[in-house]
Amino acid sequence: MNISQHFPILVIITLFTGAYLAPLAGLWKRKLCYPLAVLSALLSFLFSVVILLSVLEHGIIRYHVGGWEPPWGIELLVDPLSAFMALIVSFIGLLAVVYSKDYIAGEIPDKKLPAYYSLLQLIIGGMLGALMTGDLFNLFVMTEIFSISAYALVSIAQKKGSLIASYNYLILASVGTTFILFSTGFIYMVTGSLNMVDISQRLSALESPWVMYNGLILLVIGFAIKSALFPLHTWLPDAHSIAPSPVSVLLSALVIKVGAYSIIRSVFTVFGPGLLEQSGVVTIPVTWMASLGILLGSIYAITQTDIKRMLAYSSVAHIGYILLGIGLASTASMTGGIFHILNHALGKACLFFCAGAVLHKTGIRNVEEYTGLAGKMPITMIAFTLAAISLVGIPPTSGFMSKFYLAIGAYQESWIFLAVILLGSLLSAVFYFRVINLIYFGEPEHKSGVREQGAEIGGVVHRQPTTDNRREAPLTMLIPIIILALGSTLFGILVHIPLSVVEPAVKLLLGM
Amino acid sequence: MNPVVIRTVTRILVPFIQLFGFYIIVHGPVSPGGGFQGGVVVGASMILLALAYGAHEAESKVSHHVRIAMDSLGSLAYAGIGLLGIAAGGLFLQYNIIPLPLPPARVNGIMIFLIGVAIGVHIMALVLSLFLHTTEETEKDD
Amino acid sequence: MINLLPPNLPYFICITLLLIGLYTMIIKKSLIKKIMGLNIFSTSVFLFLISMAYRRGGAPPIKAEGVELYVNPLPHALVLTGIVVALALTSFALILVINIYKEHKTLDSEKLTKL
Amino acid sequence: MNKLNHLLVVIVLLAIGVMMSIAVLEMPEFADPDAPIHRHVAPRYMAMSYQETGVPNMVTAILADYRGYDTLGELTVIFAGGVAVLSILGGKRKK
Repeated sequence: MNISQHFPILVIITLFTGAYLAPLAGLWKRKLCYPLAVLSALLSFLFSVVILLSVLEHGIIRYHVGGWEPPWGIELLVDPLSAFMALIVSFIGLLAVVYSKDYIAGEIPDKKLPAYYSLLQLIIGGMLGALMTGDLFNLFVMTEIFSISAYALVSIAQKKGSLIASYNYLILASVGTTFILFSTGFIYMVTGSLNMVDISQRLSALESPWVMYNGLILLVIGFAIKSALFPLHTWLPDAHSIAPSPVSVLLSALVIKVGAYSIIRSVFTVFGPGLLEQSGVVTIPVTWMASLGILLGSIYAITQTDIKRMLAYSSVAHIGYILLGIGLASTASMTGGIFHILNHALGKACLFFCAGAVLHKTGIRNVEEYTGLAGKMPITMIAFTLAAISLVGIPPTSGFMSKFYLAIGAYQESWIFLAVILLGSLLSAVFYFRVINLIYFGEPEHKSGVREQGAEIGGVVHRQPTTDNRREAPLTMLIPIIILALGSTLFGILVHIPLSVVEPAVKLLLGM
Repeated sequence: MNPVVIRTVTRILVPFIQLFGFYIIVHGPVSPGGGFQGGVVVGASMILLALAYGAHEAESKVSHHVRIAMDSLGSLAYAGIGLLGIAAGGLFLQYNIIPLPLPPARVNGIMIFLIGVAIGVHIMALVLSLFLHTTEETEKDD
Repeated sequence: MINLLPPNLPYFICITLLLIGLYTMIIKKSLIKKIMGLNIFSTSVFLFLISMAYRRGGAPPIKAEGVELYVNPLPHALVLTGIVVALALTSFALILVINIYKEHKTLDSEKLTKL
Repeated sequence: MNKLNHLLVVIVLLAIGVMMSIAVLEMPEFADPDAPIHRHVAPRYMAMSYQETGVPNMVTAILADYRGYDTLGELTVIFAGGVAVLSILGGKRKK
């Protein structure tokens, strides 16, 4: 019996075990927490690479936990989409853990380190669990794991306002999770099953559609709150901007994507390709809300002066692109939407890492003070520029490719969505190029006074400005930045690599 | 108010509550109950102790470090039992493949029992932790 | 008398509870009341799951001699999980509220958003 | 919260309530022994759980064996809750 058969579960259990060990290690030696966390994140990253390769080679993996066959036990279901997402999650999770070492030392007291690393592993493990599972109730449990860790991580640094941000996030998101549980109840009521594949078979045999619609609507509302779909995004800007930067990366690049993934799962797997016409009940509103989110998220982002808030609002817009692609439910738009999950994850993670590096080194949060940073932190700023260009969607980068597919899909449906995508890109160009312009061509003036003020925004004076000007962030922070910036550029040229995963995933989802 | 009555009653009651909690944990497989419920009952008995005698009394019985260790070890034990299934050549959390000299259903029963105990250990430490930390926070404020 | 009631009355009660909980969470300003609303809300879901498990003439789901018909045990297991999840959420929310009160000396959500 | 917002919230909530009520009217009757939930997955637990797991309490059998992975997740949720509480408390700053 081959050990690689167990990787779908080990990828999750490794992180959970690491999380259980972290407080224990913290009792003995606090320094041990970091290497342990890196080790478990690295292991789960390697596992997910193997999973992706074997899924592409042998097709869908099904793992029956406990040896009980599906409708009775819990089944892990790994198809190309979940393997693709799992690779993104474990990779960026690994980078965030690596990045944490130097960054977090200045943010939170030493005493909290075990709790921090434990929660970090729980959030990644919970997301991986939510991606791998093929059981509706298990999806709820895993969603709850990464949500609770997310609430705690938002407030861990105890800056001014972080507790309230965490509270608001908790209240709104737990409405979402409770809706998910309620809809699980509805679906269980009429099908008698909790396994996704089994449900989809039994639902298509159902005569009365109302229970099904109700279940679908509640499920999608629940996950829409998790993924910050436009009118339900109110928790996002505060939570994402106040959290420590590695956590912002996890929240902005991954957690909302897992919400979007769960929407895909509920529409296309739980309700199945057979009911695709009827799932217009949710996909049409989702499409329109996503379009609104693209425009309004970008407009809000333009008005922000805090860099992390700006990035957070930009996430609202980008989740709009992803859900627009999913809502249109054609081959091209789905390809674009799922490909955009990768691009936004790489780009937004890189931007948040860069913002964190700047915050760590100089204490600057305000966009206006980015003037002339190119001279001081050249590598970070080049990475920032590359990632921003990718998110705007300018040709050589990977962001262009996904928006290209999205635009094709949108054009097939209606010119309105095409206009929304183009306008959204234009608006995002406005605020990203403003920052880039300041970085490279801004006049460095009235430095010290404004800088103190900028450091005050986060509630704590972050770090006194260093006297030597040419200083990059430490290596543990620089390496993730460089990797991500290269990734978001190279995948635009080597576009066939991600597409070789995305295309089979889309085919499978649309039942072709 | 004179706490003598409360303290005396507490001193008499706590052992019985704990006994009942352990009963619920170990009888989980055959009667209503299980690790969660029993763990909460045992934790509640320690909370009663803290209410009557002050937080330091409960703290001295089960210190912060012990609670964290119980939390972690309880969870680790569960994951470890799951991994036993893989080690024995089966699937994660597959009990009946674990090589014990007993019929498979008995092995399942034993593992379910062990899991109940692991959960119980975890929960009793956690409930007490939640209570003590909350009160500690509010006391500091005064 | 009992026949006049709609057959799915327990489910309607759950929905009413759910609406009450949601209303409390959205409208009430006190942070503590919002947590109470959350608990009412999640309890309504547990009630829903438990009531769907019942079947006429079903015995409690513990194996006994000569009993063939039990109520459905699966929702009970789900509800146990759900309750524990709600416990974790509530405890964390309460700790947050304690800390918010210590920092801002108020629990009014409208005053807190102005800060 | 002004009047208009209040009204909006009530309307949205009523819409959710009406939607759910329609669904409930179409659901199998309460306590109906022939409802899908009593016919599809559950019978196996009732008939076989004692032979398969050696535990008379079916809820425990489901919790710890058939759906043991859920329970591991549940334990992890409460573990996360405990660590979350610790993370707020440890090393707070003094004013």
